[in-house]
Amino acid sequence: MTEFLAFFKTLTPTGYLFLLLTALTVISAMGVVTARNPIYSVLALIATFFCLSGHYILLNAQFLAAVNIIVYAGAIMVLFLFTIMFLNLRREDEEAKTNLTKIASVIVGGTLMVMLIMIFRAKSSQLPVGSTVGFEPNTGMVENLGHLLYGSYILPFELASVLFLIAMVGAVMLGKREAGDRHF
Amino acid sequence: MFPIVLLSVFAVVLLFLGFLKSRSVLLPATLLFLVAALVANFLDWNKTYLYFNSMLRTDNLSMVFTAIVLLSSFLVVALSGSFEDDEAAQPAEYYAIILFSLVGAIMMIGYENLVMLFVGVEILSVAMYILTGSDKRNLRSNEAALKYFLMGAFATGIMLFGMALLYGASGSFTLAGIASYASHAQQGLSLIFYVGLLMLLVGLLFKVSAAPFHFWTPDVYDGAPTIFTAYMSTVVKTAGFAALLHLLAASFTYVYSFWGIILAVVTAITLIAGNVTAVYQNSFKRMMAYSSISHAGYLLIGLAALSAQSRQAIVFYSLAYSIATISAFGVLMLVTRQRGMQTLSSNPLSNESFDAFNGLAKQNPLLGLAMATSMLSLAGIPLTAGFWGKFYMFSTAVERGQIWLLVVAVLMSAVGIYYYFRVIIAMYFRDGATEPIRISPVFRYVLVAAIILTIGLGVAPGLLQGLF
Amino acid sequence: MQPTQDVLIPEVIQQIPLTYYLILSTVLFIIGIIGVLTRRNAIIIFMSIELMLNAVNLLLIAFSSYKSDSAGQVFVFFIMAVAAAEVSVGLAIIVMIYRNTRSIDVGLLNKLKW
Amino acid sequence: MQIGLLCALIPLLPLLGFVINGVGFRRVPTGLVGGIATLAVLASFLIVVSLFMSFPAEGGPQIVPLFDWISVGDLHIPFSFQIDQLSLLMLLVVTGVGTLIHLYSIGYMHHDEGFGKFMAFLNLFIFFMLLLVMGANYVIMFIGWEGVGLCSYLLIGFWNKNVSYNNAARKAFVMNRIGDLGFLLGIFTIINTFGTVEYVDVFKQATSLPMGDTTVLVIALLLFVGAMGKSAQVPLYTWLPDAMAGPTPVSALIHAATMVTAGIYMVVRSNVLYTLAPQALEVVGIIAIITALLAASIGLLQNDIKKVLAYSTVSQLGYMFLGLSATAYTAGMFHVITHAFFKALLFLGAGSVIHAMSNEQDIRKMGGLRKALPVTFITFAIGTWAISGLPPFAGFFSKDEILAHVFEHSKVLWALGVLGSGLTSFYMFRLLFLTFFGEFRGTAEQKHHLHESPATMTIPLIILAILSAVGGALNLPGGGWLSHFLEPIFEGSRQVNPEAFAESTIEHSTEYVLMAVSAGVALLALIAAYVMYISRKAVPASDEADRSMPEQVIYNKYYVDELYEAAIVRPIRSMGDTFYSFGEFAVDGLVNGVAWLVKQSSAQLRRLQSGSIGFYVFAMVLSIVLIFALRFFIRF
Repeated sequence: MTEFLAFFKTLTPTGYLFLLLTALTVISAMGVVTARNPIYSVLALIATFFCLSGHYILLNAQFLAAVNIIVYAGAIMVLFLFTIMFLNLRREDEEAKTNLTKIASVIVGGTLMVMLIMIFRAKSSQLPVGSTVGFEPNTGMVENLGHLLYGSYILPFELASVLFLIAMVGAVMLGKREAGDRHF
Repeated sequence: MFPIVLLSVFAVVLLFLGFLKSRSVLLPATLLFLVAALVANFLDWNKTYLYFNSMLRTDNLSMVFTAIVLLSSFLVVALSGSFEDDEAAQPAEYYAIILFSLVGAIMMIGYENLVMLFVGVEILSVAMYILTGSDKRNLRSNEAALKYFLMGAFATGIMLFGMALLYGASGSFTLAGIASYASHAQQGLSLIFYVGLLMLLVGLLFKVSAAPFHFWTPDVYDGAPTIFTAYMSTVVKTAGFAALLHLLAASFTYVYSFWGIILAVVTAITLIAGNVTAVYQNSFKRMMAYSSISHAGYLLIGLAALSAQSRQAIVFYSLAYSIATISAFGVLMLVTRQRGMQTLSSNPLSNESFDAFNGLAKQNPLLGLAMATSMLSLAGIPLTAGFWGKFYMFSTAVERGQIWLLVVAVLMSAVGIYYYFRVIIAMYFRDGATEPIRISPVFRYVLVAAIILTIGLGVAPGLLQGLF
Repeated sequence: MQPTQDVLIPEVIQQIPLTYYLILSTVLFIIGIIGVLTRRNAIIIFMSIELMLNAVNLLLIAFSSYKSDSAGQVFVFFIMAVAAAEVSVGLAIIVMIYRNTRSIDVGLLNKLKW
Repeated sequence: MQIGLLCALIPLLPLLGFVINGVGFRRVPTGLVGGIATLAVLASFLIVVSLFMSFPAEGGPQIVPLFDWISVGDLHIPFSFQIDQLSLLMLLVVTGVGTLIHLYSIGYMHHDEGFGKFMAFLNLFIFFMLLLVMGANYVIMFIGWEGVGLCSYLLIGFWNKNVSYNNAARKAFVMNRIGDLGFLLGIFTIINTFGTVEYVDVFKQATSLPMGDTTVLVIALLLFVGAMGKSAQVPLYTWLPDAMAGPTPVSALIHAATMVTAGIYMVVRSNVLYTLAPQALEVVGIIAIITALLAASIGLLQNDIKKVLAYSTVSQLGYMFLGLSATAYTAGMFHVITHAFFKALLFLGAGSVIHAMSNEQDIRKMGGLRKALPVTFITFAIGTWAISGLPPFAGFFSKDEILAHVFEHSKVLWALGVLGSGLTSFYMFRLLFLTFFGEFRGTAEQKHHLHESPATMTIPLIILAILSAVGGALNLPGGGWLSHFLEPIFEGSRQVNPEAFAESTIEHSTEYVLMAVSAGVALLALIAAYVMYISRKAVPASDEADRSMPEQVIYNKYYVDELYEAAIVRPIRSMGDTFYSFGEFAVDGLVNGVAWLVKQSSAQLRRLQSGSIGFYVFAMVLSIVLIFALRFFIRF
């Protein structure tokens, strides 16, 4: 405990910001899985993404922070929101899983979490921290990433377009209303 | 590399062909494209290349796997003629998605970087989610698609967590980088590395439906349209095993002592779960789903033993398994359609049960022979390709000294014979009032080719060995 | 620790051990898993999976920043791209099911069993 | 002429016959079908004879590599045939007896609508049997082994309209599978131990191992499990009597002369391994004597003419293994050969009777057939005489040689063996008397139809009868031709255990006494059968009569010999009944029990597949937790 307090004292405002963001992230993440109303879940997820973007900024990954907001919070979550609105899922129903299964799930998930944390905290899993000498602060800058993406990673980058084509064809094929189908 | 380019272009072309009024060009065009890709595949024969900053590797092993995948999809596509009669079907989209998904499969076969593996797995999986749900008005197909999608996405999450941890520990996404980190296993690796390894393994084991991560398989295979079940159970499985084999052989051989026993136990559980559960099934299609789990188990033997022969064993086994499975599903499709027309029953369950095969061999000797050959091959009876597949697999286990696993596998293959022979008994020894089923010429060629390949590889298994 | 010797290194990296990020993303990941396990609404399950993916993203960015190696961040791009594709297909499937059954409760989907 | 080509032709000719008849069985005219099939096997036989003639007397094995087959890592398996004394003998038997039975089938089956299919399957069977015998390594043997099993399955279920036929076929298949598993595991253990499956290399390496090596013991036992299945030893014997549901030529060819002796062939082939593992031989001996006695006592009371012969086959197979267990490999092989002659003869004779009786198989409805079927009667009588071990026919010499070696090995086993020989004699003569002597007991219509079979059926009978009569000359006591001929085969065994192959220690006088004893017992049994079924004209009770009151029938008809009844008939009957029920219920029960267990666990296991995504994901996460716990937290 005293160790922890000592650690607390060494922190600068950035450190406190990290702790605050962490707390916010975990709380909003829990909001996602516990909210009764799907709309609240979506909103909590968006909040989580914002917190995560904050973390990215702290980690000097500004470009990804921006992309995270634009792609995830902006595009993907809007899609979720649209679907929920269209399907009219505001009712707080159909959550009839028995408490037993819920408790069992939480216990198993919790066990996994405790195990993982114990493993990660163990001495033998510590990674050598990169020396400060060769540190490259521009790692997360768009210029750096762009070079890498269009250099070494050009092949997967191009092939990701195949994935988008599949997704596009598939989403249209599955989501299209056939003659005689209901609208929603 | 060439097949990837060709397939991507061809798939787009196919989408445009879909605008044409006539649907009848689609099937020949797709078959032509697949043959072209197959030919292009062998352009690099006997050369080893690393393309695009070591993203993709082509060597003889990867080309053989690619050829198996392309051959399987050729056979499956050839059997898919029924789309022409079906109003609701959208063959252009189906074929395009199949060709696109083959790009993913080839990425999984030839990847040298985890990014490629990840994108490849996703291309293949997303395509499969779509194809599973392609029978849009059928509730069973819908349910299968949702199950497959949710569980597949979950498994992807686990796989990604593993990749991230591996990156964290080794500082690299390339297989070579991970291998060079793992080669210091004597000095002790970070536990993070091991956690990452396990999670990545779990993610991939899910994709090849190894127990206890197999639960999605029976439901999805059962609910998906039969033609796509045939595709999933062959192409996806082959690609998955190629990916696992390459991953374990290239990166993780140094830490075999860590994962070897886990994989061996998973193998045993898979064998037992697949074979034993298949015994009680009444639906042929569902039986085939469990049988595909059990065959994943046999294939895993080669991975759990990871020896010099594993490559050869897995190549041979996947080829034998793919051919037999496709022809079995092909016969099933014909029978189901025929019975469906005769009885006018809308209940698909009764059309896919074992009883649907009663007396088949008397009216349709070719169908009976094709089905019997593939069942014998799946059961591993000598002089069929399946026997040698099992033989190779078992000898890898022997070489590793995993005798207990061998005993389990041999016992379970005996259980397997029970349910495979149910079909043969139904076809040859039961009476069923049926008129002959009309077989289109393409179907006939495919079935005959499958019979010849199965028996040919069973008589002279050395033929394939000359290839690499 | 001497915080200001090399101003180019982000403060967080100087002050917070990498393990904390590991733990944070593990916690997020597990919350996602528990969400998948406990919820029956397909969309919420799907969102929990998105949460898992974001935990991975955080982990990758943390590793990448601490090692000052850009590859991890490039990987995050790919995860985002794939997630976007997956979402479009997944939501299409969910819409399709909703059309047929008027429900997206996965507990009601048990025609395929045994 | 090239030996390689000749060897390849031997199995290829029957295969060709199969292809012609099998592919075109709707188009080949019925008249040609039988000719093609028989000629194919006959040609093989002639090639075998020419090979046999040119084979050097003291020659070592000739390996005929055909092509490189497979190589898995360090393991190379060529596709090659091995021609040596042992395989030549087996080839002669298989193709020789095979030809006769093909010929016979033309007469027996040509009315059947599936005649072409039938002949095609027979040819296929011969092909696989030849592979089994000629292969130069265990893998080829295994392929032949599985192949003959498959053909046997197809042929038992040939008249597949009847449900019980199907069940019989399935039972045969399941039991054989159990054996095959043992064989397969044995092969893999051989690969693991010796790194090769070639006979020559395996045995060369094995000779350098010490006696009683554990690995060799395991291999020998596993291989013997395979032999138990194929050669119908306790407890895997119940399929053989059931297999009689197939057409009679099939019973003669597969279930008497050739396939069921594959187990003996395998043990003789692997004699070095067995000599190295005396414990394995002891196990073989115990199982063999149990089988011989059990089957013989069941045979006492069977009323189906083919079932009697089937149990007798099981019992004779037991004798062969008994010989092997006393390292009398030559004697075992000798009995295989003579048994092939007389048992094929008996089955074909039985087929001829059934043919004449319009498919009646119950001996209670026969009787007095010797006048109507003279050729069948004489040949059948010779066969009976031979199998009973009465001089001077073949069975006497072969059985006697086995018993002499067993005597040297263990007096108890010898005594039991002699007892079994008496039982054999009794039930065989019972069969003979009930069928061919006395009054005809069938319907008038059947009586009207009685006729001698056509020449295609009687010629094989006559040839086999001659062979059964003079077959003993192959290996007369005191070092006959066969034991000299086979000597090179056992060179390896002699090296590892010279004592077992030392000159016989029994004196000639003792040997003659032994012969006299066994012949005497058989003769006594003959007389007992004669008294019971000719003098007293006893006819076994019909199934409908109450089994607990069997004496009633005899009681009402004759002057009562209560003593005789109580002392002999009843104990024998109850013994037979007990053993029969042991076989039917205990063994089958065990097999069915295992099947039931698998099915039940299947029913339970599939409940896990609950259809709920939540559960599936839960199972996944739980497994991950377990794996992590095992790998990181629990040390063991």
